[in-house]
Amino acid sequence: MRSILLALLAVAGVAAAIEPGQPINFSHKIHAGDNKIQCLFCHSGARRSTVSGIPSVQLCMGCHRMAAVNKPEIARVRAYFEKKQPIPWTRVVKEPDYVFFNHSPHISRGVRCQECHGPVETMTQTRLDHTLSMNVCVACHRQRGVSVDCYTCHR
Amino acid sequence: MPEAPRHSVIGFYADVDSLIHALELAKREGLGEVRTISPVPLAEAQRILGGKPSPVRYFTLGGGFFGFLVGWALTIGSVEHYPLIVGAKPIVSLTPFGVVAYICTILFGALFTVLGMLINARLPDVKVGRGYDPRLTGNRFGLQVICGREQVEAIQDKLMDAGAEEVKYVVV
Amino acid sequence: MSRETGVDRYTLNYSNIDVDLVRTMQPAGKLYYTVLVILAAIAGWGGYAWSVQLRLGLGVAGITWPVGWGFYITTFVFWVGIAHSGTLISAVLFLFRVRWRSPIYRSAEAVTVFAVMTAGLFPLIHMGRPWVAYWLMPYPQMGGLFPNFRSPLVWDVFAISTYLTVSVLFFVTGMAPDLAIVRDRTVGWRNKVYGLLAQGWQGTDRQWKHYTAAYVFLAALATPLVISVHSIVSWDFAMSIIPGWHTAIFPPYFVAGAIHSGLAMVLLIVIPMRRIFNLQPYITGEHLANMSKMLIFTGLILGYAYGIEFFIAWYSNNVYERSLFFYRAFGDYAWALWLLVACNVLGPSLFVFRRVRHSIPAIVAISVFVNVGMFFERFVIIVTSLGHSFDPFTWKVYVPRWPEVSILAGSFAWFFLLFLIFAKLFPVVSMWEVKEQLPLPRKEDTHA
Amino acid sequence: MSETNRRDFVKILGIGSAAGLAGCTRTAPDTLTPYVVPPEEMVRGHALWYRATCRECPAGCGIEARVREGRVHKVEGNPEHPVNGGGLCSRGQAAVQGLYNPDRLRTPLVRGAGGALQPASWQEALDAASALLAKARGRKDAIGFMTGASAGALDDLAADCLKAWNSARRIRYEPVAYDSVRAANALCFDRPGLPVLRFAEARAIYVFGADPLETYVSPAGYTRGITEARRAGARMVFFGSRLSLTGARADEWVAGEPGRLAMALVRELTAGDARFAAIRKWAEPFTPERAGLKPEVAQKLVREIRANAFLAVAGGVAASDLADAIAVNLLNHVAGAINKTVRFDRASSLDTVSSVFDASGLDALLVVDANPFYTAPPKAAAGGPKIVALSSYPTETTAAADIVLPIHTPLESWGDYEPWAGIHSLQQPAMLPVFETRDAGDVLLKLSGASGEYRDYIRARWKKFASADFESFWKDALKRGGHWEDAPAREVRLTGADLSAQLKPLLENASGYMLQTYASLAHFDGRGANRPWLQEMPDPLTQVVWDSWAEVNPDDARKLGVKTGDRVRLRTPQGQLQLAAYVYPGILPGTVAVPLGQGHTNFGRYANGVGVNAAALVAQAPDPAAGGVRWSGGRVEIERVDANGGLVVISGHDLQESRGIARSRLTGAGAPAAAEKREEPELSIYPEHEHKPYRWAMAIDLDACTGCGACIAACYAENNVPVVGKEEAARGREMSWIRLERFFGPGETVSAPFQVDLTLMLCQQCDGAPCEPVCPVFAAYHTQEGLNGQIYNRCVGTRYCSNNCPYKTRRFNWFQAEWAAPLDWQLNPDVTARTRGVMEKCTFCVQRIVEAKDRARREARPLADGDIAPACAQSCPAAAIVFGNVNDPASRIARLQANDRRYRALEELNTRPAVSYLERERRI
Repeated sequence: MRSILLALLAVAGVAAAIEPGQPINFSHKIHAGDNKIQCLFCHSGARRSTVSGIPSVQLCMGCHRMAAVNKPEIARVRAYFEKKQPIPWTRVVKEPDYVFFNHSPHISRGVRCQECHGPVETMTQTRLDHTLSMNVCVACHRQRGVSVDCYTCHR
Repeated sequence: MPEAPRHSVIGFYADVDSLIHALELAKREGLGEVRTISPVPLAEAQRILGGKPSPVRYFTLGGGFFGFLVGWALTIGSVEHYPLIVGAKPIVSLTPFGVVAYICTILFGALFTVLGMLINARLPDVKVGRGYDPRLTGNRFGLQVICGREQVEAIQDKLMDAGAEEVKYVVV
Repeated sequence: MSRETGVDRYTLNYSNIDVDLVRTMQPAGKLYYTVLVILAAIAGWGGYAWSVQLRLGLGVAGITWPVGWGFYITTFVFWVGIAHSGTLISAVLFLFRVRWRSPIYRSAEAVTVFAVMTAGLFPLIHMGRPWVAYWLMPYPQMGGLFPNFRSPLVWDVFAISTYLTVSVLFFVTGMAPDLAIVRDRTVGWRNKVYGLLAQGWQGTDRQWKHYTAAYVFLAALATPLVISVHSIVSWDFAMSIIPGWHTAIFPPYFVAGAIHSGLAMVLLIVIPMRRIFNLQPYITGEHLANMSKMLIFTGLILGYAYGIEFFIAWYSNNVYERSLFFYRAFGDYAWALWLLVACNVLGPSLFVFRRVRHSIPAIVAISVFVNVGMFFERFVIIVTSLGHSFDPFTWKVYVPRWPEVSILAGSFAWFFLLFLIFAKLFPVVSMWEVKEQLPLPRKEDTHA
Repeated sequence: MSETNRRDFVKILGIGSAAGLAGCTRTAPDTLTPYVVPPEEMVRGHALWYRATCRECPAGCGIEARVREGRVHKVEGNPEHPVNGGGLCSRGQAAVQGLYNPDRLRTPLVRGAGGALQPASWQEALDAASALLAKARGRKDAIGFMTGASAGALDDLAADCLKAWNSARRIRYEPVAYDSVRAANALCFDRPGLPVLRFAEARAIYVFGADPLETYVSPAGYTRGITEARRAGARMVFFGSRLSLTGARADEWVAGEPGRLAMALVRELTAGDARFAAIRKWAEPFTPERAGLKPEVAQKLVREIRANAFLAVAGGVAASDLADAIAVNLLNHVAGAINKTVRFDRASSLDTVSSVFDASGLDALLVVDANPFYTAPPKAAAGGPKIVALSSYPTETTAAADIVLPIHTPLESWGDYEPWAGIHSLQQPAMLPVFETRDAGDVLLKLSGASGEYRDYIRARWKKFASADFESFWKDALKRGGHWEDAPAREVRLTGADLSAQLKPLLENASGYMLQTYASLAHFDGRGANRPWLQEMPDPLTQVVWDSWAEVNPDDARKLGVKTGDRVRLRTPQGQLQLAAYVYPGILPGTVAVPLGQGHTNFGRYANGVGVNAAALVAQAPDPAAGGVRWSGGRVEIERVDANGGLVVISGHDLQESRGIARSRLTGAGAPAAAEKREEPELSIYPEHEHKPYRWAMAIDLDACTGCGACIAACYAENNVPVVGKEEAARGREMSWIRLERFFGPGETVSAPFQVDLTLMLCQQCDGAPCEPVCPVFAAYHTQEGLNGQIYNRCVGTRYCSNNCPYKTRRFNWFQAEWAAPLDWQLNPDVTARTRGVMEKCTFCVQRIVEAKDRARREARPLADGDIAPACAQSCPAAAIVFGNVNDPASRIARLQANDRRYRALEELNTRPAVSYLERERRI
């Protein structure tokens, strides 16, 4: 039933604003909004790879050895690091398997992260308030005069 | 606004000759608005009643023409919007698109024809039942004269004289 | 008896036409429901087979590489073909003022509508992903992509849906005055239902005027469809490059074949129907004989087409064509080829004998043969060409498996089921048109 | 590079990638798992390559494993490796299916009180094994240590172990051990080993029953050499009673008994030559007539031998008699090939192996990664040795073992291997173990009582190769894949011993049917049988899948009343088998040939019960002459049983029917002049569309293609092509994107001289593609770069494209493809796994094109010729497939398209394919 509902939402083009529960109460607003940390600082893969990547716990600890060490959420991050366990983040953005999106050419041509991901820097809890449907991709590609050949994204 | 009830007389005839006779009489004497009700189309009656040929033909023509344009617009527009090469053929391949245009011509022609018929014949007719007699789809021919209330008796007599088996007063 | 109208004008009159035909719509007996249940069971079995196929994948069927089309497309073409005689009888013969069409055209048109409805299922059944079949509809899809209007399959979508639309319009329009008759001869809920369906038909001069005009134009629009729909279906094959498919003769060949099988199917439907409903005065031996004569004609066209195919294959000196036609005649499916020649050409040519075309058992037998033959004609065209194309390494024999056979049987049951339901709910003979074929009641007649 | 890091990261990796295409659940939550500490060299989404050594056969080819997100997805040849130089055969490609084999042993097994093998913990199993060994150690030589060919650290370790266990019973068992060749070399040249064959330098290559293009010693390397020689104009002649795949690639087939034919040539060559008086005397009885050699053919061959650098190769499974090998040695000798093209500079790792083994008097037998009981089932006698088997898979040997220890597959292990003396090839784990298995070396170290890790053991051993700083040497060796030393030239001389007695068997005529077994191209001696790709790839000559068969000559078949697919019974003194017959015109009357490698009883779901084990027909005892198993040459009785052989033959028809699909031309002196090439103008009523900036095309050199099928396996691996199994394959539903099409010839009948034509059929990427316009939804369309695109997620499955494809290269997903876990780990994350109901086909590896363009863009340079190699082209040991951009006139592909051998399949249909073929040459 739930999947039918979701499918209906997807068909209707409604951005299903799912706010999944996360293991750590991470706020993009604090990091990218208030503290103006560049997206690529943590998601460095976006510049050189297909996937933007989720930062390693080590990277989190790089700052949080010093910053905000007393916050309970940071203590939880530290616990993961010390136990050498990865943080099981819940995925927010997912393309179907037959879509081969590659971050690096988009970043290198100056597409802003927000154009697809929405105003993440304002979100205390990350959500997808944007449909990433093919219409969106194709419209932007057309507008910028980029190839809309099928093989651009499907293989 | 509901239409005001109108009065009418129906004459029932067992044969076409009597009906035609009565029809000619009604026309000649200008008894009022007349119409025939018959189980089969009657070319003779149509001729006497006169009037222009059915405008359904223009609906057919218009529908066909519209479909033809829709076919071309759909096919050419779609490939102009998302041009993909297939089989070394040009993006706008007129020959195959002609097939689609042809089919659209027929489709819209037929749809408009039926639409034209419904509009012109005032169908579906919700008023059926009042003043209607089942015999008239069977083996009797009817002549209906719409008239003022005061004329009813006179017309009834005239239709009987013209050979009607029976006359009936109905409010339509 | 008139050779011209076929209708028995000495026994029929305006009154008993209504009585006879409304009687056919009386509550049915045990036999009717028994047949109905049997047909529903067979159709249900076909539906079950389809559900298995949907659940597990097309692999449960026998179609395979390189024979990607097998029984399903054969059956599709078969049913589209069956549809054609209905339109031919109802529209083309109408335009040509062939008077004997009147009593049979209603059944023929019903055959058309139900056959197209049956045929329309098969593209869905044979598809790998029927749940995305709506992508063939002409609307802008993901990223503004439309279907490919260069593909004969999209033409098919257009042609078949247009054909269904026009046939239904013609069928329903033609039935309106008769529904009014039924409305006027029934009481209670039936009166209400038929009243609703009759749309307020009264038979006024205004109604008749626009109605007859529309009837002519619908017939005129349906007439090219008789030619074009099966031409387009034949282009599914002729537009490809496969030997045995890529040939210019296909459109006329397919149209003739379609009418051939359609007439045979109408005969098969009409003969038991007139017996059960006691409609012999309406559909007389003369009608059956006239249709039999048409079968001679279409059979001869087919015979010519078969011959010319082989001749061209030989005359072209094209290695692929020659090899394929040699294979058709002497290869794995040679039995099917010779069977279809016997059924489609030799069988109907027996109708040149008056005795044969006036013998009901002979007509039934030959009609059955024609339908078997026409099924195998499409089968041979589709399967041998795919299984024996350019690269000998890929040659393969196709054998249908149980889902295909079940769905084929189910499609027949489904078709007859629809017709059976129709025959009980609607007048199977067009009353107003038969009346029209009778001489109008004149003064002398009534006084006589 | 830090190995510890690499080992750690996989532990913390959790991103699955394989799911169907049907996913409409983009909003459904899913887990993302980052690294705790990211491995230095790894970027998610980028592939890493680790070099290692292929251990699927004793050849020891260099490989590189492509790793994405910590998983090996594909194995390719190491271009720097001296053995194979970049190509890799199908068996090597299928190594990943060994790694991810769903039937791998997951826990140690110990034979319990009830007599059945029961799962045990590692500790229990190791304790049990130690106890067993400790007990057996009491008596000298009571412990046997068996491996396959194993030159390298494992050999050293075996020696250490045996020393610790007070034994000297070292067994190196290889069912295919070339005993006759080695024995002949010992007799003739006093060198009991295999020669180094320098095919590349030969211009007349005579093959006597051997199969250097299939399984013989080092097939990928030999293929490279033979291709090089052919490109320089070499001619190849095959002598034998059965036309093997190698024979099919030869320019000429001289049918007959190979040893006799070789001696006939020796006789003709030595006529009147005083230098070879003794040999001439031995050769005297071998008149050409007696060998079945026409005098004019003999004269032509003699002229050719005299005029060219010559190389003859003997032996293998199909001709395993000592006399054959001696005859070929003599031929090489009189033709002057010894020390030139046939050299003894390097010893082979196979020099020390044997095809028979002796386990008598052992109390315990340790079997490491070998399966002796498949070929030589254990005698039922009680009191045999207790067996400790170290194996990655259940095998016939583990079934008979008392303790089974699951070990890493080569792709997970450390190791080294020295296929030829001085060629030290390294093995390193490309990923963390899939299961709770252990490195065989580590287990052995433990059992021998030594401390430390096997990796350190290897490093210690390698210290001696390093000239200076070991760490940088080691790093370099890992990067290169090994360490290669030059070998000094070592000359050999004919010993001069009288060999007439050894040659005598060649004069004997036996009656009845002769049994010839041969190593299967796909499964070799049986070790590839549990790889589903290899089962599903048709045998190139018979086009049979998932089975074994008995080849019989058409005349014999008529006599026996046998048709292809009938079941026949083969009977030898050793045993009998029932299997399907295959009527093969390429086998002489009186010969029955059966491939080895099938008929497993305990080798996992893909191998068990498939075909029959031909080893059961052959005495697994040393042949008195050669000292090894005499795989071929024995007598066999054959009779028809019934029609239910259950054979699945993929090929629909054996003849080309004048379609010119696999073309060849006669060249050389006396060849008819090549027909004037008709340049057909490319006609179209439509204007040409533009191809920019690239136009991709492929050329397949049929003269180089050997039909080995490496490309097919590579394609399976790269493109997530599913395996369908025998039943569905019988219905024509195999999914391979490349077909190896085999036609018999010549011409329209199978007549003398019988020939086999091979071609590769893959999507021809037509410019005027018939498949494209018929697709109702644009799932098939054309890219600007000349690719014939197929978008799986757009496909609705009408199959019209496949119907309209003249090449029938499209494959339909009749069912949802399934990969038994963990085979799905192998799936390439760059390629969509197709769902049921959609069409698929070769894409020219578009993911590699995109990736290469991406890389070039990142490196801000234009794409260079050779940057892109589709999986098939990359894997081809013969480099027969060339891919490139024809818009660049300097590219290799553009030059090949101007070659006068170039043709395109079914050109007259005006489909204008992007795939060109180069006609094969048959040199006369």
